[in-house]
Amino acid sequence: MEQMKADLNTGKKHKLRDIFVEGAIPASFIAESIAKHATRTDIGGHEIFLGQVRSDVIDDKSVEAIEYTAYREMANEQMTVIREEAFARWPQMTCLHVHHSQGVIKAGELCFMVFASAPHRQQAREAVAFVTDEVKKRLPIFGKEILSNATHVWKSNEPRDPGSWPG
Amino acid sequence: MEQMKADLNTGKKHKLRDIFVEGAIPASFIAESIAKHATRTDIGGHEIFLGQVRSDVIDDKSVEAIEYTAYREMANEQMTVIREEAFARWPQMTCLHVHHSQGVIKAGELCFMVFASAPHRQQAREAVAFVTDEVKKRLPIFGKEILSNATHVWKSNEPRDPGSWPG
Amino acid sequence: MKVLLFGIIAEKANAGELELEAESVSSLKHALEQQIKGLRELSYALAVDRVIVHNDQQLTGSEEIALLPPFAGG
Amino acid sequence: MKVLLFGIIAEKANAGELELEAESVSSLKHALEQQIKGLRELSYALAVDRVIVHNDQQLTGSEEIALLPPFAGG
Repeated sequence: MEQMKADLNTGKKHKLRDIFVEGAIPASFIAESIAKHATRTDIGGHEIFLGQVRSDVIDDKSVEAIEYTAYREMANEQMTVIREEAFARWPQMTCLHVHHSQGVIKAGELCFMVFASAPHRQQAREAVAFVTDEVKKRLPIFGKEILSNATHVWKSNEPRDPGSWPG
Repeated sequence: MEQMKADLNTGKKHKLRDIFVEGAIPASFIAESIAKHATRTDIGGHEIFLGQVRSDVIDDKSVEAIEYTAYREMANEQMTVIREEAFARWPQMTCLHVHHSQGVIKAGELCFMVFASAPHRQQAREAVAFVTDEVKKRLPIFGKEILSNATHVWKSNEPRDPGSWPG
Repeated sequence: MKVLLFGIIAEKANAGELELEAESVSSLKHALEQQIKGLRELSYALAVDRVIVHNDQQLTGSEEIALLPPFAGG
Repeated sequence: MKVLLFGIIAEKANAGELELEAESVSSLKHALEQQIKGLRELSYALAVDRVIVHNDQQLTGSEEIALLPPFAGG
Protein backbone atom coordinates (compact mmCIF):
# COMPACT_ATOMS: atom_id res chain seq x y z
CA MET A 1 0.00 0.00 0.00
CA GLU A 2 2.80 2.36 1.01
CA GLN A 3 4.68 1.17 -2.06
CA MET A 4 1.76 1.85 -4.36
CA LYS A 5 1.26 5.32 -2.92
CA ALA A 6 4.89 6.15 -3.49
CA ASP A 7 4.73 4.97 -7.07
CA LEU A 8 1.53 6.87 -7.77
CA ASN A 9 3.03 10.06 -6.35
CA THR A 10 6.30 9.95 -8.17
CA GLY A 11 5.66 7.83 -11.23
CA LYS A 12 8.97 6.13 -10.42
CA LYS A 13 9.55 2.40 -10.08
CA HIS A 14 11.69 1.26 -7.19
CA LYS A 15 13.15 -2.12 -7.94
CA LEU A 16 15.11 -4.08 -5.37
CA ARG A 17 18.74 -2.97 -5.47
CA ASP A 18 21.72 -4.33 -3.59
CA ILE A 19 23.16 -1.54 -1.45
CA PHE A 20 26.12 -3.59 -0.20
CA VAL A 21 29.68 -3.23 -1.37
CA GLU A 22 32.57 -5.42 -0.26
CA GLY A 23 35.08 -3.44 1.80
CA ALA A 24 35.43 0.32 2.25
CA ILE A 25 33.79 2.83 -0.10
CA PRO A 26 36.62 4.56 -2.03
CA ALA A 27 36.51 8.36 -2.42
CA SER A 28 36.82 7.83 -6.19
CA PHE A 29 33.51 5.94 -6.16
CA ILE A 30 31.82 9.02 -4.65
CA ALA A 31 33.43 11.26 -7.28
CA GLU A 32 32.07 8.99 -10.02
CA SER A 33 28.59 9.13 -8.47
CA ILE A 34 28.76 12.94 -8.43
CA ALA A 35 30.09 13.19 -12.00
CA LYS A 36 27.26 11.01 -13.36
CA HIS A 37 24.75 13.72 -12.44
CA ALA A 38 26.22 16.42 -14.71
CA THR A 39 23.77 15.51 -17.47
CA ARG A 40 20.79 16.14 -15.18
CA THR A 41 20.49 19.90 -15.59
CA ASP A 42 17.27 19.97 -13.55
CA ILE A 43 19.37 19.33 -10.42
CA GLY A 44 20.29 22.35 -8.28
CA GLY A 45 21.82 20.62 -5.28
CA HIS A 46 23.33 17.39 -4.04
CA GLU A 47 23.47 16.44 -0.37
CA ILE A 48 25.77 13.63 0.68
CA PHE A 49 26.28 11.91 4.02
CA LEU A 50 29.35 9.71 4.45
CA GLY A 51 29.86 7.47 7.46
CA GLN A 52 33.49 6.97 8.45
CA VAL A 53 34.70 4.34 10.95
CA ARG A 54 35.61 6.25 14.11
CA SER A 55 38.35 5.09 16.44
CA ASP A 56 36.39 5.28 19.68
CA VAL A 57 38.12 4.30 22.90
CA ILE A 58 36.37 1.44 24.72
CA ASP A 59 37.79 0.28 28.08
CA ASP A 60 41.14 1.92 27.25
CA LYS A 61 41.34 0.11 23.89
CA SER A 62 40.83 1.93 20.64
CA VAL A 63 38.62 0.68 17.81
CA GLU A 64 40.88 -0.33 14.91
CA ALA A 65 38.18 -1.53 12.54
CA ILE A 66 34.53 -2.57 12.31
CA GLU A 67 33.58 -5.85 10.68
CA TYR A 68 30.15 -5.37 9.14
CA THR A 69 27.80 -8.25 8.39
CA ALA A 70 24.20 -7.96 7.26
CA TYR A 71 21.01 -9.91 6.74
CA ARG A 72 21.43 -8.77 3.21
CA GLU A 73 18.08 -9.73 1.66
CA MET A 74 16.06 -8.18 4.50
CA ALA A 75 18.27 -5.06 4.52
CA ASN A 76 17.73 -4.54 0.79
CA GLU A 77 13.98 -5.02 1.19
CA GLN A 78 13.91 -2.51 4.07
CA MET A 79 15.94 -0.10 1.95
CA THR A 80 13.35 -0.32 -0.82
CA VAL A 81 10.64 0.66 1.67
CA ILE A 82 12.70 3.59 3.02
CA ARG A 83 13.44 4.70 -0.55
CA GLU A 84 9.73 4.68 -1.40
CA GLU A 85 8.89 6.62 1.76
CA ALA A 86 11.56 9.21 0.85
CA PHE A 87 10.27 9.66 -2.72
CA ALA A 88 6.72 9.97 -1.39
CA ARG A 89 7.80 12.70 1.08
CA TRP A 90 10.12 14.54 -1.35
CA PRO A 91 8.54 13.84 -4.76
CA GLN A 92 10.75 16.43 -6.46
CA MET A 93 13.88 14.52 -5.46
CA THR A 94 15.71 13.56 -8.66
CA CYS A 95 17.70 10.61 -7.35
CA LEU A 96 18.78 8.80 -4.21
CA HIS A 97 21.78 6.49 -3.89
CA VAL A 98 22.63 4.45 -0.81
CA HIS A 99 25.61 2.14 -0.28
CA HIS A 100 26.88 0.30 2.79
CA SER A 101 30.03 -1.72 3.31
CA GLN A 102 30.33 -5.37 4.25
CA GLY A 103 33.51 -6.86 5.67
CA VAL A 104 36.33 -5.32 7.69
CA ILE A 105 36.49 -1.50 7.43
CA LYS A 106 39.44 0.17 9.14
CA ALA A 107 39.20 3.34 11.23
CA GLY A 108 39.31 6.34 8.87
CA GLU A 109 37.70 4.42 5.99
CA LEU A 110 34.21 5.11 4.63
CA CYS A 111 31.47 2.53 5.25
CA PHE A 112 28.22 4.30 4.35
CA MET A 113 26.99 6.76 1.73
CA VAL A 114 23.61 8.47 1.33
CA PHE A 115 23.43 10.73 -1.73
CA ALA A 116 20.33 12.70 -2.77
CA SER A 117 19.90 15.20 -5.59
CA ALA A 118 17.02 17.62 -6.13
CA PRO A 119 16.14 20.87 -7.87
CA HIS A 120 16.37 22.73 -4.53
CA ARG A 121 18.65 22.13 -1.58
CA GLN A 122 16.00 21.71 1.13
CA GLN A 123 14.58 18.58 -0.51
CA ALA A 124 17.98 16.90 -0.84
CA ARG A 125 18.99 17.97 2.69
CA GLU A 126 15.85 16.67 4.37
CA ALA A 127 15.84 13.43 2.38
CA VAL A 128 19.46 12.63 3.30
CA ALA A 129 18.77 13.29 7.00
CA PHE A 130 15.70 11.03 6.91
CA VAL A 131 17.30 8.21 4.95
CA THR A 132 20.52 8.25 7.03
CA ASP A 133 18.56 7.99 10.29
CA GLU A 134 16.15 5.33 9.00
CA VAL A 135 18.94 3.13 7.60
CA LYS A 136 20.64 3.17 11.00
CA LYS A 137 17.35 2.27 12.72
CA ARG A 138 15.76 -0.20 10.32
CA LEU A 139 18.42 -2.11 8.37
CA PRO A 140 19.65 -5.40 9.89
CA ILE A 141 23.36 -4.59 9.72
CA PHE A 142 25.70 -5.76 12.48
CA GLY A 143 29.06 -4.36 13.49
CA LYS A 144 31.88 -6.03 15.38
CA GLU A 145 34.27 -3.36 16.70
CA ILE A 146 37.75 -4.84 16.66
CA LEU A 147 39.89 -3.36 19.43
CA SER A 148 43.62 -2.72 19.59
CA ASN A 149 44.19 -5.75 21.84
CA ALA A 150 42.47 -8.07 19.31
CA THR A 151 39.35 -8.39 21.47
CA HIS A 152 36.04 -7.08 20.17
CA VAL A 153 32.72 -5.57 21.23
CA TRP A 154 29.44 -5.56 19.33
CA LYS A 155 28.28 -2.14 18.20
CA SER A 156 24.68 -1.00 18.71
CA ASN A 157 23.15 2.15 17.22
CA GLU A 158 20.70 2.57 20.07
CA PRO A 159 21.82 1.58 23.54
CA ARG A 160 19.00 -0.42 25.07
CA ASP A 161 18.37 -2.27 28.28
CA PRO A 162 18.68 -6.00 27.77
CA GLY A 163 15.34 -7.39 26.67
CA SER A 164 13.91 -4.07 25.45
CA TRP A 165 14.75 -4.70 21.80
CA PRO A 166 12.91 -4.35 19.41
CA GLY A 167 11.02 -2.16 21.87
CA MET B 1 34.17 39.59 20.37
CA GLU B 2 32.34 36.87 18.44
CA GLN B 3 35.71 35.85 17.02
CA MET B 4 37.31 35.63 20.44
CA LYS B 5 34.43 33.55 21.78
CA ALA B 6 34.73 31.12 18.90
CA ASP B 7 38.44 30.76 19.43
CA LEU B 8 38.08 30.28 23.19
CA ASN B 9 35.48 27.57 22.64
CA THR B 10 37.34 25.61 20.03
CA GLY B 11 40.95 26.52 20.50
CA LYS B 12 41.12 26.84 16.72
CA LYS B 13 42.45 29.78 14.75
CA HIS B 14 40.45 30.91 11.75
CA LYS B 15 42.68 32.73 9.35
CA LEU B 16 41.35 34.42 6.24
CA ARG B 17 41.12 31.87 3.44
CA ASP B 18 40.19 32.36 -0.20
CA ILE B 19 37.11 30.27 -0.94
CA PHE B 20 37.05 31.10 -4.65
CA VAL B 21 38.11 28.76 -7.44
CA GLU B 22 38.25 29.68 -11.11
CA GLY B 23 35.65 27.73 -13.08
CA ALA B 24 33.57 24.70 -12.09
CA ILE B 25 34.47 22.50 -9.12
CA PRO B 26 35.56 19.11 -10.51
CA ALA B 27 34.20 15.93 -8.89
CA SER B 28 37.82 14.78 -8.47
CA PHE B 29 38.48 17.80 -6.22
CA ILE B 30 35.66 16.63 -3.92
CA ALA B 31 37.09 13.10 -3.87
CA GLU B 32 40.49 14.51 -2.86
CA SER B 33 38.87 16.53 -0.06
CA ILE B 34 37.16 13.38 1.22
CA ALA B 35 40.30 11.23 0.97
CA LYS B 36 42.35 13.73 3.00
CA HIS B 37 40.21 13.01 6.06
CA ALA B 38 41.09 9.31 6.29
CA THR B 39 43.86 10.08 8.80
CA ARG B 40 41.39 11.78 11.16
CA THR B 41 40.05 8.71 12.95
CA ASP B 42 38.04 10.86 15.37
CA ILE B 43 35.64 11.64 12.51
CA GLY B 44 32.42 9.60 12.32
CA GLY B 45 30.57 11.46 9.57
CA HIS B 46 30.99 13.88 6.70
CA GLU B 47 28.14 15.97 5.35
CA ILE B 48 28.56 17.64 1.96
CA PHE B 49 26.37 20.07 0.05
CA LEU B 50 27.13 20.64 -3.61
CA GLY B 51 25.47 23.37 -5.64
CA GLN B 52 24.97 22.53 -9.32
CA VAL B 53 23.97 25.07 -11.99
CA ARG B 54 20.34 24.32 -12.84
CA SER B 55 18.91 24.92 -16.28
CA ASP B 56 15.83 26.88 -15.22
CA VAL B 57 13.47 28.13 -17.90
CA ILE B 58 13.04 31.91 -17.85
CA ASP B 59 10.63 33.51 -20.37
CA ASP B 60 10.79 30.36 -22.53
CA LYS B 61 14.59 30.47 -22.61
CA SER B 62 16.69 27.98 -20.69
CA VAL B 63 19.68 28.90 -18.51
CA GLU B 64 22.81 27.63 -20.23
CA ALA B 65 25.34 28.89 -17.69
CA ILE B 66 25.84 31.27 -14.79
CA GLU B 67 28.71 33.74 -14.78
CA TYR B 68 29.71 34.29 -11.16
CA THR B 69 31.54 37.38 -9.97
CA ALA B 70 32.25 38.35 -6.38
CA TYR B 71 33.41 41.15 -4.16
CA ARG B 72 36.10 38.70 -3.26
CA GLU B 73 37.74 40.39 -0.26
CA MET B 74 34.40 41.10 1.46
CA ALA B 75 33.12 37.59 0.66
CA ASN B 76 36.18 35.98 2.23
CA GLU B 77 35.85 38.19 5.32
CA GLN B 78 32.15 37.29 5.63
CA MET B 79 33.06 33.63 5.24
CA THR B 80 35.52 33.90 8.15
CA VAL B 81 32.73 35.27 10.33
CA ILE B 82 30.31 32.48 9.29
CA ARG B 83 33.05 29.88 9.90
CA GLU B 84 33.62 31.23 13.42
CA GLU B 85 29.90 31.23 14.14
CA ALA B 86 29.69 27.62 12.96
CA PHE B 87 32.61 26.45 15.13
CA ALA B 88 31.11 28.29 18.12
CA ARG B 89 27.75 26.54 17.59
CA TRP B 90 29.19 23.11 16.80
CA PRO B 91 32.48 23.08 18.75
CA GLN B 92 32.96 19.35 18.18
CA MET B 93 33.07 19.86 14.41
CA THR B 94 36.43 18.62 13.16
CA CYS B 95 36.69 20.62 9.96
CA LEU B 96 34.74 22.81 7.56
CA HIS B 97 35.64 23.47 3.93
CA VAL B 98 33.83 25.91 1.64
CA HIS B 99 34.53 26.64 -2.02
CA HIS B 100 32.68 28.74 -4.59
CA SER B 101 33.26 29.18 -8.30
CA GLN B 102 34.08 32.35 -10.17
CA GLY B 103 33.63 32.68 -13.92
CA VAL B 104 31.27 30.94 -16.33
CA ILE B 105 29.81 27.67 -14.96
CA LYS B 106 27.69 25.64 -17.37
CA ALA B 107 24.38 23.97 -16.47
CA GLY B 108 25.17 20.62 -14.85
CA GLU B 109 28.51 21.79 -13.46
CA LEU B 110 29.25 22.27 -9.75
CA CYS B 111 29.72 25.82 -8.44
CA PHE B 112 29.56 25.49 -4.64
CA MET B 113 30.75 23.05 -1.99
CA VAL B 114 30.19 23.02 1.78
CA PHE B 115 31.90 20.09 3.53
CA ALA B 116 31.80 19.50 7.30
CA SER B 117 33.18 16.60 9.32
CA ALA B 118 32.44 15.71 12.93
CA PRO B 119 32.52 12.82 15.37
CA HIS B 120 28.71 12.48 15.07
CA ARG B 121 26.46 13.06 12.09
CA GLN B 122 24.08 15.61 13.66
CA GLN B 123 26.87 18.17 14.13
CA ALA B 124 28.07 17.88 10.54
CA ARG B 125 24.50 17.90 9.20
CA GLU B 126 23.43 21.00 11.11
CA ALA B 127 26.64 22.88 10.36
CA VAL B 128 26.36 22.25 6.60
CA ALA B 129 22.73 23.43 6.58
CA PHE B 130 23.66 26.60 8.51
CA VAL B 131 26.75 27.44 6.46
CA THR B 132 25.03 26.75 3.11
CA ASP B 133 22.14 29.07 3.98
CA GLU B 134 24.35 31.82 5.42
CA VAL B 135 26.73 31.83 2.44
CA LYS B 136 23.76 32.34 0.12
CA LYS B 137 22.46 35.19 2.31
CA ARG B 138 25.63 36.97 3.37
CA LEU B 139 28.36 36.60 0.73
CA PRO B 140 28.54 39.30 -1.99
CA ILE B 141 28.51 36.92 -4.95
CA PHE B 142 26.67 37.88 -8.13
CA GLY B 143 25.31 35.61 -10.85
CA LYS B 144 24.51 36.42 -14.47
CA GLU B 145 22.24 33.71 -15.89
CA ILE B 146 23.11 33.31 -19.55
CA LEU B 147 20.07 32.22 -21.57
CA SER B 148 19.83 30.11 -24.70
CA ASN B 149 19.20 33.17 -26.91
CA ALA B 150 22.41 34.85 -25.63
CA THR B 151 20.48 37.34 -23.48
CA HIS B 152 20.89 37.26 -19.72
CA VAL B 153 19.11 37.92 -16.44
CA TRP B 154 20.65 38.67 -13.03
CA LYS B 155 20.06 35.95 -10.44
CA SER B 156 18.93 36.85 -6.91
CA ASN B 157 18.77 34.42 -3.99
CA GLU B 158 15.95 36.27 -2.31
CA PRO B 159 13.34 37.94 -4.49
CA ARG B 160 12.73 41.39 -3.07
CA ASP B 161 10.65 44.39 -3.96
CA PRO B 162 12.80 47.06 -5.58
CA GLY B 163 14.30 49.24 -2.91
CA SER B 164 13.78 46.81 -0.04
CA TRP B 165 17.35 45.46 -0.17
CA PRO B 166 19.25 45.10 2.19
CA GLY B 167 15.94 45.11 4.06
CA MET C 1 12.87 -24.80 9.49
CA LYS C 2 16.02 -22.80 8.85
CA VAL C 3 16.90 -20.17 11.47
CA LEU C 4 19.50 -17.59 10.39
CA LEU C 5 21.77 -16.17 13.09
CA PHE C 6 23.63 -12.86 12.99
CA GLY C 7 26.18 -10.84 14.92
CA ILE C 8 26.64 -11.65 18.58
CA ILE C 9 24.00 -14.41 18.33
CA ALA C 10 25.90 -16.21 15.56
CA GLU C 11 29.01 -15.81 17.70
CA LYS C 12 27.38 -17.33 20.79
CA ALA C 13 25.88 -20.20 18.77
CA ASN C 14 29.14 -20.60 16.84
CA ALA C 15 26.99 -21.03 13.71
CA GLY C 16 25.39 -18.90 11.01
CA GLU C 17 22.22 -21.00 10.96
CA LEU C 18 20.37 -23.74 12.78
CA GLU C 19 17.70 -26.28 11.81
CA LEU C 20 14.81 -26.47 14.27
CA GLU C 21 11.14 -27.47 14.23
CA ALA C 22 8.48 -25.38 15.97
CA GLU C 23 4.79 -24.70 15.43
CA SER C 24 4.76 -21.13 16.68
CA VAL C 25 7.04 -18.17 17.30
CA SER C 26 6.82 -18.61 21.06
CA SER C 27 7.74 -22.29 20.98
CA LEU C 28 10.56 -21.52 18.53
CA LYS C 29 11.94 -18.85 20.87
CA HIS C 30 11.76 -21.29 23.74
CA ALA C 31 13.69 -23.91 21.75
CA LEU C 32 16.29 -21.35 20.60
CA GLU C 33 16.85 -20.07 24.12
CA GLN C 34 17.43 -23.68 25.24
CA GLN C 35 19.90 -24.31 22.44
CA ILE C 36 21.88 -21.00 22.35
CA LYS C 37 23.55 -20.36 25.67
CA GLY C 38 23.10 -16.73 26.75
CA LEU C 39 20.41 -15.86 24.16
CA ARG C 40 17.84 -15.16 26.86
CA GLU C 41 20.07 -12.40 28.30
CA LEU C 42 20.52 -10.69 24.91
CA SER C 43 18.44 -8.05 23.16
CA TYR C 44 17.18 -9.60 19.96
CA ALA C 45 14.34 -9.44 17.48
CA LEU C 46 12.89 -12.34 15.50
CA ALA C 47 12.08 -11.89 11.81
CA VAL C 48 9.69 -14.18 9.90
CA ASP C 49 10.15 -13.94 6.15
CA ARG C 50 12.23 -10.77 6.62
CA VAL C 51 9.67 -8.93 8.75
CA ILE C 52 10.18 -8.43 12.50
CA VAL C 53 7.34 -10.03 14.47
CA HIS C 54 6.24 -8.54 17.77
CA ASN C 55 3.58 -11.09 18.69
CA ASP C 56 3.21 -14.84 18.73
CA GLN C 57 2.07 -16.48 15.49
CA GLN C 58 1.72 -19.94 13.96
CA LEU C 59 4.52 -21.25 11.75
CA THR C 60 4.11 -23.74 8.88
CA GLY C 61 7.78 -24.70 8.70
CA SER C 62 8.42 -23.09 5.31
CA GLU C 63 9.24 -19.65 6.72
CA GLU C 64 12.65 -18.05 6.74
CA ILE C 65 13.40 -17.19 10.35
CA ALA C 66 16.19 -14.88 11.53
CA LEU C 67 17.45 -13.82 14.96
CA LEU C 68 18.59 -10.21 14.91
CA PRO C 69 20.73 -8.53 17.59
CA PRO C 70 20.70 -4.70 17.75
CA PHE C 71 21.39 -2.96 14.44
CA ALA C 72 24.68 -1.16 13.93
CA GLY C 73 24.67 0.10 10.36
CA GLY C 74 26.10 3.43 9.28
CA MET D 1 37.20 57.90 -3.23
CA LYS D 2 37.06 54.62 -5.11
CA VAL D 3 33.58 53.08 -5.51
CA LEU D 4 33.50 49.43 -6.57
CA LEU D 5 30.57 48.31 -8.72
CA PHE D 6 29.27 44.75 -9.10
CA GLY D 7 26.78 42.71 -11.07
CA ILE D 8 23.90 44.55 -12.68
CA ILE D 9 25.21 47.88 -11.30
CA ALA D 10 28.59 47.45 -13.02
CA GLU D 11 26.65 46.53 -16.16
CA LYS D 12 24.48 49.68 -16.01
CA ALA D 13 27.50 51.90 -15.28
CA ASN D 14 29.56 50.04 -17.89
CA ALA D 15 32.44 50.14 -15.39
CA GLY D 16 33.83 48.11 -12.50
CA GLU D 17 34.66 51.19 -10.47
CA LEU D 18 34.18 54.95 -10.27
CA GLU D 19 36.04 57.80 -8.61
CA LEU D 20 33.81 60.19 -6.69
CA GLU D 21 34.12 62.62 -3.78
CA ALA D 22 31.50 62.81 -1.03
CA GLU D 23 31.49 63.71 2.65
CA SER D 24 28.76 61.31 3.75
CA VAL D 25 27.00 58.13 2.69
CA SER D 26 23.83 60.03 1.82
CA SER D 27 25.59 62.57 -0.39
CA LEU D 28 27.57 59.75 -2.03
CA LYS D 29 24.36 57.85 -2.79
CA HIS D 30 22.85 61.00 -4.27
CA ALA D 31 25.91 61.51 -6.50
CA LEU D 32 25.92 57.86 -7.59
CA GLU D 33 22.22 57.90 -8.44
CA GLN D 34 22.87 60.98 -10.60
CA GLN D 35 25.76 59.31 -12.36
CA ILE D 36 24.48 55.72 -12.86
CA LYS D 37 21.30 55.72 -14.89
CA GLY D 38 18.69 53.37 -13.38
CA LEU D 39 20.48 52.88 -10.05
CA ARG D 40 17.63 54.51 -8.12
CA GLU D 41 15.22 51.83 -9.40
CA LEU D 42 17.51 48.95 -8.33
CA SER D 43 17.81 47.07 -5.07
CA TYR D 44 21.28 47.66 -3.77
CA ALA D 45 23.30 47.84 -0.58
CA LEU D 46 26.29 50.09 0.10
CA ALA D 47 29.34 48.69 1.86
CA VAL D 48 31.95 50.86 3.59
CA ASP D 49 35.22 49.03 4.16
CA ARG D 50 33.48 45.72 3.40
CA VAL D 51 30.63 46.20 5.87
CA ILE D 52 27.09 46.99 4.72
CA VAL D 53 25.89 50.30 6.19
CA HIS D 54 22.23 50.86 6.95
CA ASN D 55 22.43 54.48 8.13
CA ASP D 56 24.06 57.68 7.04
CA GLN D 57 27.62 58.27 8.22
CA GLN D 58 30.51 60.65 7.57
CA LEU D 59 33.21 59.62 5.10
CA THR D 60 36.86 60.72 5.20
CA GLY D 61 37.65 59.81 1.60
CA SER D 62 39.99 56.92 2.44
CA GLU D 63 37.22 54.30 2.67
CA GLU D 64 36.66 51.47 0.22
CA ILE D 65 33.07 51.82 -0.98
CA ALA D 66 31.11 49.16 -2.87
CA LEU D 67 27.65 49.05 -4.41
CA LEU D 68 26.13 45.58 -4.05
CA PRO D 69 23.11 44.30 -5.96
CA PRO D 70 21.23 41.26 -4.51
CA PHE D 71 23.45 38.30 -3.70
CA ALA D 72 23.25 35.16 -5.83
CA GLY D 73 25.90 32.77 -4.47
CA GLY D 74 25.44 29.01 -4.21
